[in-house]
Amino acid sequence: MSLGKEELAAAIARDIPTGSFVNLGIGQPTSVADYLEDDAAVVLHTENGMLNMGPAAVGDQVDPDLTNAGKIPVVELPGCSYFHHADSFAMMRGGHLDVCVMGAYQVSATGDLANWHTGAPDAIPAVGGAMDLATGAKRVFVMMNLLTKDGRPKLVPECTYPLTGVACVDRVYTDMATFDITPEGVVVLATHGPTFADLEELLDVPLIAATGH
Amino acid sequence: MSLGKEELAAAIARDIPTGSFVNLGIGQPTSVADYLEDDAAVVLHTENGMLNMGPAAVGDQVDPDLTNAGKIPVVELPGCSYFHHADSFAMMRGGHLDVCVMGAYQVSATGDLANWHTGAPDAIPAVGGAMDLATGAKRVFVMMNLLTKDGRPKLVPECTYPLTGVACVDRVYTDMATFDITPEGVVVLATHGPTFADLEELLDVPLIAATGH
Amino acid sequence: MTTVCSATEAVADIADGSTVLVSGFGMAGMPVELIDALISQGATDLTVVSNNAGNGDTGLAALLAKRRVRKMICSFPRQFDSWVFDGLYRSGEIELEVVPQGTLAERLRAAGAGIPAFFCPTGAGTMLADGKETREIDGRLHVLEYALPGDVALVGAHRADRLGNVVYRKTARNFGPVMATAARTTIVQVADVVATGQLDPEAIVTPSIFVDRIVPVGGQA
Amino acid sequence: MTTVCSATEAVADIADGSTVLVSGFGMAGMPVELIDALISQGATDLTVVSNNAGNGDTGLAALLAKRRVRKMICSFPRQFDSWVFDGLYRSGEIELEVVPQGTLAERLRAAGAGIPAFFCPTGAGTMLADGKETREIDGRLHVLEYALPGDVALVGAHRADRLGNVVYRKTARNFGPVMATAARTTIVQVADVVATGQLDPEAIVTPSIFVDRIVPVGGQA
Repeated sequence: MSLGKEELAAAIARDIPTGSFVNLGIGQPTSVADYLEDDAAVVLHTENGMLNMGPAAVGDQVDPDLTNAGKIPVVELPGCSYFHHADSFAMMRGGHLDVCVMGAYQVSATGDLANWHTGAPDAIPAVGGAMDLATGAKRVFVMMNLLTKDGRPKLVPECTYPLTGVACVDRVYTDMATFDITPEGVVVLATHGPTFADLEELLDVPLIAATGH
Repeated sequence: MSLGKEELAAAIARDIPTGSFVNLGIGQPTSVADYLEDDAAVVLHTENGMLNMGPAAVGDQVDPDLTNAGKIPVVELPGCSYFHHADSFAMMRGGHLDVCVMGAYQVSATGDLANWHTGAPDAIPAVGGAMDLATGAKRVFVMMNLLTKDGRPKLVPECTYPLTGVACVDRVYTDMATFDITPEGVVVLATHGPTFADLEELLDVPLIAATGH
Repeated sequence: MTTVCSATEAVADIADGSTVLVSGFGMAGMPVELIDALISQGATDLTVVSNNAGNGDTGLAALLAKRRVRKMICSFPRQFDSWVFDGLYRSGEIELEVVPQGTLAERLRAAGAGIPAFFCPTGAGTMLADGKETREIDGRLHVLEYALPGDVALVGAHRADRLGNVVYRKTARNFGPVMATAARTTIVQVADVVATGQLDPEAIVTPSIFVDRIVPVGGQA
Repeated sequence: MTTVCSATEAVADIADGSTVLVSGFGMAGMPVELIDALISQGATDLTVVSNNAGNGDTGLAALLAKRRVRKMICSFPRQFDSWVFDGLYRSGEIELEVVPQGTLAERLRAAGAGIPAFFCPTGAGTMLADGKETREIDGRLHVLEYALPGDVALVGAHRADRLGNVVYRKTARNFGPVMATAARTTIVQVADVVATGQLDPEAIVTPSIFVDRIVPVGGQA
């Protein structure tokens, strides 16, 4: 059985080492926070200038001066800190974040990431902090469905969409399988439903079985 | 009559515009602070990370965590602020200081400054913040005797000592005269004792009389 | 020297053709009253630098709607409520320069810090580096990015003292502190102004040296 | 993740040949207890980056006196009480790289911020730019300066919470915050450690993300 979005978020949360500093991208990746155990002591960074960000604000907690990068009101956790945008992105670009989790249109076999622009002539380009995250975090995790709605693979030999970053993705979590992008190639870490052979059939990318599979 | 050190400090203080942000170099320039009127609202910057620095600390006021750039204990003034070294020198390099006052070994006719290194083979080079100040302040005032102890001019056609900055000095206050370094040449703004002709005799630099002299 | 004045007085000398830095991330830290005053003042042919390109119909979006902005420099123009910008862009009535968010912040900081250009890994190998100088340093490709100074910064902050020291509130801090350093004239709107000495010297975020005009606008303090 | 430990534990893994960033301006902000622990630990062949080259016979001067430092990178080695460094330098027992103070701070910040190199006006046309790449930008000569990362930073600060957030005291802040960002391992000595949540989130200067080890040493808090 392929993984649902919530199961995927939980799987990612389990793989984040205790005490990590983590940035969760806008949209689906935000849900990973719901599955982080308190004793994992993970500290969430939001690029609009905060560490130790808490969950979404509810009711009276809503404060227009306190939002996440998706502009959703959030709350503080004890030990939080605020800083300006240049300091926030220095943190990112300087390699201080342990993990970031982002969505993607496409990931290439060598870890190129495309997640900011469809390249459509009428699209308004809007990059936000995507390139900074892709370039700066020590480990870049992608969270996506393995196939587009019309059934085409999103793990591809080479991205056809405009790139967000070159050779920056470390791991790809999908509904059907989890992949590591390594210097040796794309390693299938776990499968959810399809067999290794199914995945080889589906994808136009050479796959390596994880040791022990 | 040539000006004494205190008179020179007072003359410089009078020329600093109301509300200026000012850095006073280590040594003699520090004494300019004693002649700044309260209503001039001048804010002193010290490059070790403070704005609105107060005078030297006395008695119980001494706090080893609060010093000026010469490592002399000082006190706070209301409205002071603290910041780290990168921010402090960003302030300087970014052109936010209105005036700095520094000593000099030599100033050239085109405003080159030499004030950090004698060039002697056994000297230990130590630049501190001198180059940053010379490069960054909107106006660089030099405070020095016009002649060395053995009678040689310190306002020279070209510096023979290693440079601190190129074409960075705006005005030179000396015991004998005050000079503006302008695109047209060295203008004698005021004389203290010697006549304009005496100065022309003394210096190997073409001089221009200030309008009205 | 910092003056405390009204929004109308504060923006009176902003010239046509100016580059205006506008703080805020979405509406948090957006200097709405200063933008309203700028709309009334009438300056046009502006280049606006801001993270987004306006939300809804107020603030920056209202300035855009009046067609006063020739060019937007921002990281993320397209949002669910950016219909004003979207319309102008699609009809070719506004120029757009998209800059990665961290590079935007760093170019502003560089302008304030006297650094004219720096090598930056972000965007290397992407279309946002097209036409830019690149260099491999320590085995990694970098893009040469230039400082982005403004003629004027409009900053939304929390509180100032009479001397012009400024503090912010929570994530509304965002671009304010760097923009305050990057403009020839910095105008800061605050909820309230307190006596000099009433702010903690260890917690001042924007020292008075960067602030030309303070505009108290009331509101949450 | 930040650990709270003793000075001895904190410096135990500093290797011979390391580049060690040492905060302080004169004695203000100097991490004396960490340096003492480093002396006891015995690491040698070090490159030390610090504004000065030691004062009197304690702290950094004591490390130098033990001949553990191969090279000093600093802005102002020569002071009235820098006799230890002076002697080593004159006898050719230590290398010296003199860097303008603001360039030193900016190179450290760049290392922490992922900027490998930047153009800087300071020092252009002087002997400190000899052999360096230069470029005229906007009509002004600039020097290309490179980031200055450390293996370890030893930082003297005021107070930390258990999570590792740090605040400083007055002008003892100086190089601490930038050095904390610039090293692979950052060790901060503080007068005391408070419970997480006891520091004002708006006034934290070094967030915990930059801090690996906190060493409470007592003293003025």
